[in-house]
Amino acid sequence: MTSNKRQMYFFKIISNKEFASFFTLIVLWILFYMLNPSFLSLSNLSVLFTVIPIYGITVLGVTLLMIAGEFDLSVAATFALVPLVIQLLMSDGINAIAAIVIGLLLAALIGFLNGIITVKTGIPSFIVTLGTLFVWLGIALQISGGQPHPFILPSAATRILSGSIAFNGLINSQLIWLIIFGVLFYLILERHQWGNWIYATGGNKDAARAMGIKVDYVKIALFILCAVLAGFSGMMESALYGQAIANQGGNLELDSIAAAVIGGTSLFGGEGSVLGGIIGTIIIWSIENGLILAGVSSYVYETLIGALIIIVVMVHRYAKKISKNIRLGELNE
Amino acid sequence: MTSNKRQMYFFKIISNKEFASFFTLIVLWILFYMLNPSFLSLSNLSVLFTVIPIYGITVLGVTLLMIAGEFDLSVAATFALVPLVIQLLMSDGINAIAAIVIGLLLAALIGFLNGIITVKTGIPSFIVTLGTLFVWLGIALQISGGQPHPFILPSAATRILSGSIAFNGLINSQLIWLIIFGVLFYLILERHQWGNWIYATGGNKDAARAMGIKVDYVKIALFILCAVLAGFSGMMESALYGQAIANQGGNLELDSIAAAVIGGTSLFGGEGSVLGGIIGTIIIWSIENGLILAGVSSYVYETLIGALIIIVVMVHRYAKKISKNIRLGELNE
Amino acid sequence: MSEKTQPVVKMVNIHKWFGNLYALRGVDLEINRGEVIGLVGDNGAGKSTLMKILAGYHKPDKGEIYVEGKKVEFNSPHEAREMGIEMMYQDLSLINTMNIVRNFFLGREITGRFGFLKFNKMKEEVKKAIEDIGLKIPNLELRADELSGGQRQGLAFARSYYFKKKVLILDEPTNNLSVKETNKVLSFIRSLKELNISVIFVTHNLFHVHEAADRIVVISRGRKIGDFPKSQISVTELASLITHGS
Amino acid sequence: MVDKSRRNFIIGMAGLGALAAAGWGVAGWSLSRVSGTKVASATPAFGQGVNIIFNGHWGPENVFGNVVEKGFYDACGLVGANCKMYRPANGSSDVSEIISNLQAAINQHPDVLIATDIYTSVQPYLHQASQEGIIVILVNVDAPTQSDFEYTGAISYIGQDLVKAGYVQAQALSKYFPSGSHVVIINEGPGQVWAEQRDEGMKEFLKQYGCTWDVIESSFNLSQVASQITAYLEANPDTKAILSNGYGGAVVMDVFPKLGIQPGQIPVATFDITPQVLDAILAGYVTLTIDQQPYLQGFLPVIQGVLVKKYDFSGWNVDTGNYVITKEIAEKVEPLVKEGIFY
Ligand SMILES: Nc1ncnc2c1ncn2[C@@H]1O[C@H](COP(=O)(O)OP(=O)(O)OP(=O)(O)O)[C@@H](O)[C@H]1O
Ligand SMILES: Nc1ncnc2c1ncn2[C@@H]1O[C@H](COP(=O)(O)OP(=O)(O)OP(=O)(O)O)[C@@H](O)[C@H]1O
Ligand SMILES: [Mg+2]
Ligand SMILES: [Mg+2]
Repeated sequence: MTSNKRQMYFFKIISNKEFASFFTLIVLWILFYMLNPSFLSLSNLSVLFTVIPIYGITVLGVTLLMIAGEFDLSVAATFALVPLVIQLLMSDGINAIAAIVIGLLLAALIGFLNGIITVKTGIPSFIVTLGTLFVWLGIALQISGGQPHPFILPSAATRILSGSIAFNGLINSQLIWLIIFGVLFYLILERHQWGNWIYATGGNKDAARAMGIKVDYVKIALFILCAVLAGFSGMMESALYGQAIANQGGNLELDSIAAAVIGGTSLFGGEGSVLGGIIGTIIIWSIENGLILAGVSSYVYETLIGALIIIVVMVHRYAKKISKNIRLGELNE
Repeated sequence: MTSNKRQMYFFKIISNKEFASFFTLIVLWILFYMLNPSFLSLSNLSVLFTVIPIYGITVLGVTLLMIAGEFDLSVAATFALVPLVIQLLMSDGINAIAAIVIGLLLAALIGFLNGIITVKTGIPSFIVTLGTLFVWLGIALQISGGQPHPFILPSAATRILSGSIAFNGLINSQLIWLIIFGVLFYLILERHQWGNWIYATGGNKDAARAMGIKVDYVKIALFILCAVLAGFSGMMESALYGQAIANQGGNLELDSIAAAVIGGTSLFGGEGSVLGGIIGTIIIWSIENGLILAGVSSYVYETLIGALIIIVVMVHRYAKKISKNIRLGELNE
Repeated sequence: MSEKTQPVVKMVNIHKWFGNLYALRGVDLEINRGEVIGLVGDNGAGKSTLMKILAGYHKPDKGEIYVEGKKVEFNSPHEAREMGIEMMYQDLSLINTMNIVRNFFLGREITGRFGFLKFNKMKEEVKKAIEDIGLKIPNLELRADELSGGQRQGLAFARSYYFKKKVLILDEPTNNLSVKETNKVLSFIRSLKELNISVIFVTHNLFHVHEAADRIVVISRGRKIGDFPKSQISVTELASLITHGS
Repeated sequence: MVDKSRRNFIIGMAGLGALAAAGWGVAGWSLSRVSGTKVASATPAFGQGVNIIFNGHWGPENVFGNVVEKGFYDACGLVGANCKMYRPANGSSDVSEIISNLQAAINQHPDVLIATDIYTSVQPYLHQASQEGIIVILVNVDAPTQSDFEYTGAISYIGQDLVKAGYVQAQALSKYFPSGSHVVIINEGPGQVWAEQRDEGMKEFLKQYGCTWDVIESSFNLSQVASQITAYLEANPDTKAILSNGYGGAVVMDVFPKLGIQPGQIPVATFDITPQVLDAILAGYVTLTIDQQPYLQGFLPVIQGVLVKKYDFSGWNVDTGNYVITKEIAEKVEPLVKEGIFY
């Protein structure tokens, strides 16, 4: 019976763990396309995919950390501080590669401090990283004097970090990096023992510890990873625009959490996925573009952004439930 | 043996549940006093206590809601929208009292919608209220045209909401309101059955439900309370400065959570106290004042704010641990 | 039909799905006044789910519940309690962040005027209830997550026993208890007969159930596969029924 | 099988519907109220068919940006041009958002692109736009150097010279305090170009005037400004003047009475003219404010853009800034502030 087979195939797609995220994104994009067909034009998509991969990399780190049950608000500061430090070092005559390495080491240090304070004092990481957000932002302001600085890497380095490759810039270095990191973290999270540990740490810390997992190490490692990724993507943004400035992190501290949650990551740890994080990022950063193209006036679109966030998450949950039911039903037979 | 008696008395103070918050505040204030004695001058304290009670009222609502395990980021929008609507109604010739009542009813509606969406869809309230934050902020922008509007209540109403009473304004109407709400919520939370339900809802929703508590009602009621308090305090701020403007909520969405957490409220629900919320508010809003008085230069103090947040929470946790150990030890004898 | 013969609770053709997971596939259960029913079955058979439906925690997707002959529909555990059905949950339903006294009276606080709590009265009652079952807890200010496994179990049992009315459901009440306390719990169950209170006793310990129950109901994969007066089945027969499913 | 999730989904949607209804109710009602204030379109044919996009850097909550937007749409209504204003949700702090919007604007191929040179990193995109034949007009924030300006290909700049405005403000206020005094600068936008450049101008004048100063890093949050000013004056009673690089200085009206300072005893200068600044000037607490006439920054580029598009005129620069508003002028423009034309 081919119809039955086709149906099964269809069920298989729906029951996939990542179906819900995709479905939500597609619904949203179709909506924006109907409002203004140029939303899906090559030139607009290439605008979207110039910036989104950069934030996507930060969100990946935040997602992993949130799966392990912790937050990092300080990404907004790391995102700004790392390129500023690199710029400072280069202007002191230090070789660009060395400067980049030092910058990323600084990011690792920031992450390590977040982690060690959280783990050792037991203060919620939300507060610890709120504190370090201010600390490092203050330092970024001090070293930059509050001014934007030109950020000029050797052109090869710039091209590796952020350069157009094909299709009018739709395929670009940022996207390649995102894909590399995405695949890597997908493998770690879903197919490697480390992934198991990460989920366990966020799902139930005490139980994970009882099972012999060094939850403190897992957390500290993820804090470091998250900060390094934030620093790396900050560097990418600076390379892209040729400028480093203390406030370039914008509202990244909240936006990255929102992106992760929209992609299905739990605020309480233990749940989430790499693809969800990426799709959450795409959703959050295409809402504004879509609304602008739809010609909505600026006050109304603030309202619509809010409404869309809720609707998107609702659609996502609903799709997830259906997908899960089909998955369970299958196993039940 | 009097020395023993005195010691017991001392122990009793330390073992009080609220000791840790007080202790932290006092440590911080002594620090600021040492940096610049005018920190504790009458005129400085009266400036501090002009604004702090206003935010304190919002934080009380947020604290209660967080104890029940939910967040409300939309307070920043409610804080701005309610006075704007009141102003609008009054400029249409509606009586001030009626306008205030309608404004607060609107706040209740906002809270109700937050609650019903959270409870019925199961979307984390962090995301729901992030969405409604934008929704209502957008509406505040639309009705105000983005402009500040003069907010002039009848002088009696203004005086009731925000007027100096004694000691150069140290004792003022805002403070009286805060004390009234503080005592009321303290009684509810610690001595009333409702308090029991609130703690249970946040501590373990499923168990609370199994024990016959209508957790959904509890949550919705608290969402409404939180929004009404935010609207009320927004009205107070507008009355104080004679102006209503869409961005007057500032960073209240995060600051109020930070204040609650600094005062010992758990991000995961089930723990927290009224006095903690108030003291958290005082701490957050006096750090900046204290640093300015200390003569800290420009960019450095962003860094110091961050560092102090972490230190303050560390001191708080340490004091709490000591206090608890003494409490348990005493009872054990 | 006389008062005597009418079952106090009757569950008819109960079905429950969790999404697409078919947990209960049409279960009937009758509970007579003053009767002790032992409910046994494999892990995941659906015992707890059935009991949670009776206690109003879940709503059945299909099926009816009658209490004293009257059809009822519970929208919350609160409503089941009002009808005299009290349950001790398998997960104990304790709030980790609250102390013992607050946990004990959760949802049924002893209050004075305007709903304010009477702490001293509550403390006395808890102390009595806990001592009754021979449990030792050094102080009532401890939070639930600061108790040992047995203390938690004892507290949850003491609570449901304290509030018993018509029907008392005990979902694995003796799990973490010491021998002494287990025996106490079993003797409590038997003593409820005199008070004309029905008990449903869910357990995996077939000796306990054989010792305490009047009637034994066996559930397997969401269906009832056996319902015997205790005298008609031995422990070994019971064991093979559960393991082989027929 | 009764799936509760579907019911809840519907209830959630209904909740959202209620939310939308409430929102639209409030908004619609308020819009119906203000409809009378719209500028009537006198000769709608004049700019018909001209497409104009304004890419601003002000978040939707930025009042200044709102006045610019009003001027922009009023002018568009007047000439009948096809107008859209893009504003970033996160405000000027989000470089990437501003640039993405700018790129989206260029992709629409408007006839006229009005933009702010908020960061040097937007210049390549402005360059691209003018290369593609779009008429580019800079407003509010000028290109920092002449060569930058030429690179963008803009035909003109309409707005305030920020450094100069800071200088003018300090100079205007210097009539009210002796040289060599200690003064305090309230920086309401730390790290932001408009703020830092105004500060630069102020400092330049203060140096010439032999003053010493401190800078307080603040924000637009009025209560924060209030507590900072109080704290600072407590700690530094020798302060002789307050220079605010935004409108926050107006809170002195609330702060001075508490500190026992008479109006005018410590001269205060601010930027822009919000209702509060207006009140404070009228009450004598604020001595003067520098207005850059944001309404003109929205209005004029539309007129210019349409003229250039239709008749191939060259562009012309307009300095809208440096309007020193003292008490006498304030009394005159009072009703216009309430209308959202002066700010
Ligand atoms: N909330 C839930 N969501 C989804 N599935 C559930 C839920 N509760 C129970 N189940 C499933 O329903 C089935 C029956 O579970 P139930 O708890 O009733 O078993 P049980 O007979 O009490 O087993 P045990 O002896 O192990 O306690 C199991 O397969 C379980 O996975
Ligand atoms: N996390 C904790 N915090 C405070 N007190 C605790 C904690 N865990 C256990 N206790 C206390 O320590 C004592 C011993 O507890 P423990 O869990 O080791 O008992 P146990 O011998 O395992 O008992 P059971 O047989 O009931 O499981 C108890 O009085 C308990 O209240
Ligand atoms: Mg069970
Ligand atoms: Mg044990």
